[in-house]
Amino acid sequence: MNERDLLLEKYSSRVFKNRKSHITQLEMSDEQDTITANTRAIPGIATARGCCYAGCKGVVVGPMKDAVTITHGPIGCAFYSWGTRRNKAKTEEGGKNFIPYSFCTDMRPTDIVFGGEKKLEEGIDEIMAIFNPKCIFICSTCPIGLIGDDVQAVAREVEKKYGIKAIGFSCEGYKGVSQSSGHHIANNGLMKQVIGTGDKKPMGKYSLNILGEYNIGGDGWEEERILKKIGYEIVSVFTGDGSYETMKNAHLADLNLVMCHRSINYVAQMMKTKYGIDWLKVNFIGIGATCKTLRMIAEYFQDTELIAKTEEVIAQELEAISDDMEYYRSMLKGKTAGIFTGGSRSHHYQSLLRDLGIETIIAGYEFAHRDDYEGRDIISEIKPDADSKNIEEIAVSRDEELYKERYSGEKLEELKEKGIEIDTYDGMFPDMKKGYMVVDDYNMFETDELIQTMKPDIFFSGIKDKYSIQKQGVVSRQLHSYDYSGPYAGFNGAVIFGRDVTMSIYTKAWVLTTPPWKTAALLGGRIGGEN
Amino acid sequence: MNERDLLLEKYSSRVFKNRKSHITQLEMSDEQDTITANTRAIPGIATARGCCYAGCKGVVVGPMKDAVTITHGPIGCAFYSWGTRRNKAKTEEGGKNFIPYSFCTDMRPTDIVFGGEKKLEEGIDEIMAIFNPKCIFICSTCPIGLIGDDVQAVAREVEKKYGIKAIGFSCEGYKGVSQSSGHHIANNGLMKQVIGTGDKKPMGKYSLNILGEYNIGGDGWEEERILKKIGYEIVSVFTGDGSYETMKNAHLADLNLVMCHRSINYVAQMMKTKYGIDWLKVNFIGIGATCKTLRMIAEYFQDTELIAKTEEVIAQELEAISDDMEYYRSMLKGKTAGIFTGGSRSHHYQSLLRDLGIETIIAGYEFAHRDDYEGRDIISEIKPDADSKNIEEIAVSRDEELYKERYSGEKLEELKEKGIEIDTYDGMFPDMKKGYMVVDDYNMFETDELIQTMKPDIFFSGIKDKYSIQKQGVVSRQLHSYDYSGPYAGFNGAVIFGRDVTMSIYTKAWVLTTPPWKTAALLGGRIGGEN
Amino acid sequence: MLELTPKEIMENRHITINPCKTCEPVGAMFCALGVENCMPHSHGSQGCCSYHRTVLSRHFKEPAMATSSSFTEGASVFGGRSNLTTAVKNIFDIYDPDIIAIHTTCLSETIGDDVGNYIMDLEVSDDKTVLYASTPSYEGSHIQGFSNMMIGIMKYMTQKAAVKSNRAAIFPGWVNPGDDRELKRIAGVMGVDYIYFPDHEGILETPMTGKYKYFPKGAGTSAADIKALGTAKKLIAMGHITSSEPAEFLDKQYKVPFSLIPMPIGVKLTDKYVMALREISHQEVPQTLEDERGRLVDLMLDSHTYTYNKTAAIYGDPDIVYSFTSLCIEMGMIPKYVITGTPKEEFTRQVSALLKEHGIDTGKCVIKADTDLFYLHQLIKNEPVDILIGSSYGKQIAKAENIPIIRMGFPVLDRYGNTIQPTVGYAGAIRYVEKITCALMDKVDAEAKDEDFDVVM
Amino acid sequence: MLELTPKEIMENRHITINPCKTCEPVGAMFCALGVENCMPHSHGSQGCCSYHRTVLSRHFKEPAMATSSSFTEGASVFGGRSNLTTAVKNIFDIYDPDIIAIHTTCLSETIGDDVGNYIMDLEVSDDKTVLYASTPSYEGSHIQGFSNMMIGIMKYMTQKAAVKSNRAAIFPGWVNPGDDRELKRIAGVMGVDYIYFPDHEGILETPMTGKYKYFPKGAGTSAADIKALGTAKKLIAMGHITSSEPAEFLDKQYKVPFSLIPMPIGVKLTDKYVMALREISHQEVPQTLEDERGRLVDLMLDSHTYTYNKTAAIYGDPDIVYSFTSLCIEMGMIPKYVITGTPKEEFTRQVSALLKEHGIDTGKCVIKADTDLFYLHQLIKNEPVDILIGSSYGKQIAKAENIPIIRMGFPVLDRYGNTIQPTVGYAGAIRYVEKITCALMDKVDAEAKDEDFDVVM
Repeated sequence: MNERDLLLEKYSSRVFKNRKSHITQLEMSDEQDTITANTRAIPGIATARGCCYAGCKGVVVGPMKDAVTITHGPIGCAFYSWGTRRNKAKTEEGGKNFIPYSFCTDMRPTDIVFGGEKKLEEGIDEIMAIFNPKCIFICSTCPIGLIGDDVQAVAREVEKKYGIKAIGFSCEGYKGVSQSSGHHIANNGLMKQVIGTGDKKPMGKYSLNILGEYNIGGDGWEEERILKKIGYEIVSVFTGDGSYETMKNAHLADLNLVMCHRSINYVAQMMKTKYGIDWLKVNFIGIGATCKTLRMIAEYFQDTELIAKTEEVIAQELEAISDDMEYYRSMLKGKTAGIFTGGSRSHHYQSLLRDLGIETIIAGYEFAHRDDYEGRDIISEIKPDADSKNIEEIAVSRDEELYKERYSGEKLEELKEKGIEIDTYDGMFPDMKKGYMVVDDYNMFETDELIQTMKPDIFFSGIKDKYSIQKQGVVSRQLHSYDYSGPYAGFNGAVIFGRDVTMSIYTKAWVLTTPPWKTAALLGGRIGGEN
Repeated sequence: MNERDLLLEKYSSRVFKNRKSHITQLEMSDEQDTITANTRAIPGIATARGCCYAGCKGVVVGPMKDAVTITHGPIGCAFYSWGTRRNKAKTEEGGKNFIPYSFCTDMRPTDIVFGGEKKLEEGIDEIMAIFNPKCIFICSTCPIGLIGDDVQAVAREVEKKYGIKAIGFSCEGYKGVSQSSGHHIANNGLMKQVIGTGDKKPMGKYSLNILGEYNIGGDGWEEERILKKIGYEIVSVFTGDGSYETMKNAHLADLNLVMCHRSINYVAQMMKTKYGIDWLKVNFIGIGATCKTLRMIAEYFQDTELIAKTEEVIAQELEAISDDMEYYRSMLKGKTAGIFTGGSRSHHYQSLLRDLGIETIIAGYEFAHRDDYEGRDIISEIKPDADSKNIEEIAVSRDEELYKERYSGEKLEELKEKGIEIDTYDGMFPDMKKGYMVVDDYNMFETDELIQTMKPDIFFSGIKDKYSIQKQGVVSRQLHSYDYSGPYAGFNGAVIFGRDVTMSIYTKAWVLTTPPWKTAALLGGRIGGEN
Repeated sequence: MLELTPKEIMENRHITINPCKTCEPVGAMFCALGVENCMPHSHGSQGCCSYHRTVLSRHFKEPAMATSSSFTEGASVFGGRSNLTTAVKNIFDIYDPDIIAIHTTCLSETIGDDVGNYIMDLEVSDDKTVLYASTPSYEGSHIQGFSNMMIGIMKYMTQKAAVKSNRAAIFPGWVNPGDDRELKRIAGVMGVDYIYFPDHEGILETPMTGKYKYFPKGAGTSAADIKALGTAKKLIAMGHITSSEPAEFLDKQYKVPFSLIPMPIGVKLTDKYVMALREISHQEVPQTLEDERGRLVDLMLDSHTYTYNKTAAIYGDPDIVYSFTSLCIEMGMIPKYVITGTPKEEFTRQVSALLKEHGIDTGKCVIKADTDLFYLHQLIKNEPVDILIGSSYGKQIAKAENIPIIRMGFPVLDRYGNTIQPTVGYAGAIRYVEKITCALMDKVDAEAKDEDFDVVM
Repeated sequence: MLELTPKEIMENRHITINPCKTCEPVGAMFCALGVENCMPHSHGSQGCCSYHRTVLSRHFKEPAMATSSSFTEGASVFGGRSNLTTAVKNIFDIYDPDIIAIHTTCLSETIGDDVGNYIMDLEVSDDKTVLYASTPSYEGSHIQGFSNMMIGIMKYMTQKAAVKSNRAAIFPGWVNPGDDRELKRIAGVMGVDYIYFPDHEGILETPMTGKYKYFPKGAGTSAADIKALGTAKKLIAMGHITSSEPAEFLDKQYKVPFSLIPMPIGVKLTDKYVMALREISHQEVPQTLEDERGRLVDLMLDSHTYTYNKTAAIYGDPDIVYSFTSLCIEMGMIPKYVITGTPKEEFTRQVSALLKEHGIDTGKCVIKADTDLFYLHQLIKNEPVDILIGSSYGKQIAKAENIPIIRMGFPVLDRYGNTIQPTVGYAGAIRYVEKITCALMDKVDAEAKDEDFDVVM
């Protein structure tokens, strides 16, 4: 029996039926490995998933620093999403930065009974009086839609009254099956109401947006550092250290880089459709991945000078970190890892771990879709279900004024032939090996079981799993918050990651777990006392 | 039986015989109250006294910031006298400040056996190489004289070798009966080798030295603040925040103010003899005392403008503090205090306490002489004993070149008639009342007993007594270190003192002393358990 | 940091900015974790459960086990019965607790899910219990949720008995596991035999052993003890806001008389706890405990010069804020701003009474319930304080205004080791007097000019 | 602060600058204070006694009772016999202890006072004891003085007995009263019946009661216990430098076998203590103690990211520095500078061995005995560290170099509350892991740019 079967056999038939298609031990045979994803979590199973609000407010719109994001609902959701995600944001010179703040309508029973729109409006008047922001986002929590509050209508009124941008998001927690629905709702809103509304053209020769980079631990800054060193201009980042002011002009960039495929691939696709901007799925996690990413970008622009500069920067950067990386590799080579994260990281970090000599033998996503595992080719095969149908799909069409293609379709095909992965993504499976375990919508029980059977040396997950893994004697690091370290992206980030993993694996306290009296028998004498 | 008799009757006859003349309950009758002082402490009695080294290094020369003071002996004394006395010192612009450092020859058995001079010399060479000070003091601890080390000779060699000032002090701990001998030895050295060696004349119209001000908690700075505001120039302070550089020129000042009579009155007297400088016993502790002091100084100079300026400053200062003082007085009026300190403070603070409405009903000195209690008039009556004879008395004579009298003898008498207390000091007794207790060379037992019989509301003493007093439920504050507060001198100091005393008397924890179960009986039921 | 916060205070603000409370369900989850072999279950969207487990794990640095009904749009429209039924089956199958303690959420409350009815219809084996408490997120705060779950558990599990037992009951209120240990230790030395509910000792502080168990063995209030609560001869309930409703429930249902006392923090409030225990056991206070107390008082006296008249902003949950206010007063400090986000006006009355009892001019203090940290920050911008005492979220204010912060209460997300040591009792106060004094003295040292820098203090 | 200290290090310096030790007599005084109804007496100038009482009071914030022979010039020339005779009479008259424990000073040693002879000639009633120890200030350090007084007391009071008792003996070494309580508690839960010597519990930490006693009742090692030390079946002696000579004395004189173990600070060293106790009682370690240990290990793992590879300068007395070095290593820290002023080369060897045992490159560390804080500061100026761990005198360096300082050992003159709480045992380590981690995290917070400032850590 392989590890998958061992795990599944512990389930009752009811659970077994559901979970079996979410757990794949890769065969890598002629028949392609498949997985079920983006379906409902089983009630009571201790899924790691969060909700739609967490995806919309927590992930996508929360990081936009010059916007006031109001949580419309009872206090809890505003509290939990306050300062907890490490989406770092620098205050711009003379600019306003609302990241350290939490705004909430803090609804009470009367608001639930009689509706909360008035309280929301009063709150916005107060926010305007106190802070005078240029942009306000309203994020709904569970009860809002049910009691009939219309946050979009309120937002429209605000725009009229104050002449600012205001967007209402109906991202009630129960929508969809995971955070993924929240990303979608957020991105739809931004696509419809922000992107394309500015007219500030980039000054540089080549300009980029980074999509799906939330600047956790400063990852985005390390990416920007490298890209700027090569000579690119960054127009906008979605949405780490991002802003309403820059996102308005995102449609004027030359190329979109997609970091987190899961949370934002459709925005890239819509911008391609509407504005003609190509996109590249990139990965700045890992030395190899970063080099590959940088080369692809340079090659995309077909500029020999740019390509040369890219190689120069890569050489410099590699030189600066090679001693450190070699040291950490010497410490970590041959170890195995498991990674359970929300979206793309469970794939991205495999590159970096491999750079350090660590194989990722277990990987799983909280809220991915099948394409994140199997590649975009299978998107057409995915059938919408009741839950996904509840999430609005927006359709965009070419903006005749702003649409601008860099390359003809033919030329694009030619570039793709050369290995530049334009407008595509292969998913996680191809980078893994036979026998490795992939789990969709993982839960606490499966984590525990797989640790026992697969025995990874280190497990990367989130805070909810961290301590139960650690109690089992397995090194556990958070890949959501980086355990308050970072950045892990790019060249410098790889070194920091190497250091952190080495630290946690080699920390002295591990050997203290078993008290000496467990191994040294009492010689002679009676056994008495409390035990 | 009065409280004195109650106390003394608890002693064995042997101890009684000694202590009875050190304990005076003031009669204030026609016959003058007297006391025995500056005699040996009884072995085993838990005296509060320290030693000669503590008086020389700890009190007098230690505070001179631009000098390196080396403790020559085993490590202990250097350790205990390091950073523990709060003689504050500001680093002069471009100057060197050795106050935070402790230097010691750290003698070992071989040094005791074979002599420590060589180690001392090597140490000084090292100090010169590392710090290059302009002045070095060498303070001997107990074994030095006994093993035959000649610190004066070493100092002379150093002066020759390096062209700096170096003074050796034979202040071995056992010399004399208390710190007082150390003050004397220190002051003799400074008188002989420092004062009068400089030639930098004061610039101001009226210039002063402050003698016996060690700047504990910044007292000296508050005094300087007030005096400078009036227009005086301060030439030198002995020795709080003092320096070799300024003390050299002390003989060029117009008037000596004597703050701590005990530790330095003979220096004032010698400077009168040698340089013709008059001295005033002053007291900056207390509002009334400070005003009186300032007025006397101004009147001494017989300058109407100065007198007017003095009154102006006094008025300003009083105005600034009157609300605070009134408040603290309202909190403290009617309380009684005891004060046991080393020297003059047990007198000085009675003024300040009286300003606050507190009567000092117990007062005592560790190391005073009879004149500190009874006034200078009785100095001639004091007979030298074996211990005091061991301390060098130096004789000075008029320096014909530098001697300069401001006033003729007649004129001085005239000024004295007017109430300017030139070259004199009345001691502590006259400021106290009938029935109050005065104790010389107090000890732990007497402190405890007097607290029980006299029941003061607050007791001022040092750290050795502080906690035993406090455990008895009596507020206890340190008047050596000011409990790490201060300054207490001058106008601002009076407010700080008022605040501190109020704080300690009214601190909430006092009422928590007795647990409620001590007063609330157990109703019904059994009494069981551990008790 | 927080430089957009203006000094001018807007009266009667409707928008909450930087909250000083969170929602009921997390309190219910925390409470249920203090019961042996019990799985807390969140009946609502799975995000709630995820958020609550996260904040508990971040505070305790421990796994916080719980499950969710994982509502989707369908459940929100048609009701959560089916989700709950499935969840209960799955939980028993996979995690095998003895008890499932369900709490509701704003979602299930808004749609009117009748959880009481749902669980009555469940088939549950005799040795298993499924119970629930209503914890609508839009009411009260996490503190109310904790109380509600206590009542919920008692409602379902506590049984009537003909005779009273010789045991007392103790409700500690919302405390850390280190506090549970200390409260039980004190009860033990006072000779009281007790049922302690809820009990997180050994649960949200499991030792590192190399093994992980969903439900730590022998830890948490046992089902038998909960069952027997109604037979208790006397109840000591701690924390007026947290424990009064559970205490009243037990009194009303089972005629268990109770002493409602503040959280025993500092000298006087710990005295109250000891006196309440003494009244039960009729045993004199042992010398060892009296000595602990004496050492604490001694420490307060020794260090009073560094704390006297120092102003503090104390914020957080109402009961712990009340008790820390008392501790600060004992240390001679002035509790200048005393703030909770929990909307209970009793808090304001109680704290005011405490201040008045100690002769502190309440006119110079601001005591406010149902408010937020934005307001506290504005107060501080108008008149600063010497120290902040409260949860981790105050650190933003601490940084902005350069004020030392002492972390206490819930949640402390950014420091390690506090939850396994006591805050309550004489021992807890010794720890906090040390912490507070040390923080104030560190500031003295940091700001001292070289010439004012003292080695002895 | 200390800006005159140059970076360049002078090798083989003779002058001691900013010492990291003090003299023998204070150690003797401290030791004698740990005996019931015992008056420590300083045979020398009265300044010694005054200084020692002062530093003890400043460290413990407690009265430190002691008397002096009050030498004057005469005594220094003719010998101190008469002073001592008078002193002994006066002490019994006024303070009425059962025991007078005399220690010598550099003065009485230099003049060659034969105290042993003097006291043999004293008339002392049968229920009183006068004993002495030689503690020349120019040898060793205060640590040696402590050991010498232990031996002195045993020499005079311990008696031979025909049969061994069933009790063990415990020598805690130089620890605080809070440590005494913890060490005895652990011995108690391990089922060991013991004589504990010396014992400062309840002495240099007397509770505030409104009454002051020269000799707190029932506190300190009793005369009967000291007398019976020779009958102990086994001795656990803690601190290699402090306790080895007293342990060897007891073994040599009375054939009491001993385990010499390091001061039990941190996990492994406390394990050694527990194992030594287990060997005596043959009792298994109770779950409660194992759980304490497990919580400590858990805490270390939880917080390791803030301590790993952080460099520490650890300075002070040799045994506690050794044991804190072990604790720091367990926390993943690098003990970069490990310094004592006490002139014992064993220290260097032991610490080096400890570092090597843990695979730490001693080439990157400086381990030095018989040195001073001036040297430590110079080392730091050349290569800084992340944290200072030691006595209050390090605060000057801390301020000069902007490095956080954790106070431990002797003397701590400028903080309150530490001496009544444990440093030893699992509980002590939990306290110190919290303190060290917190100090390092405070620095992270203080230096964080606004955008890097984390609420969750």
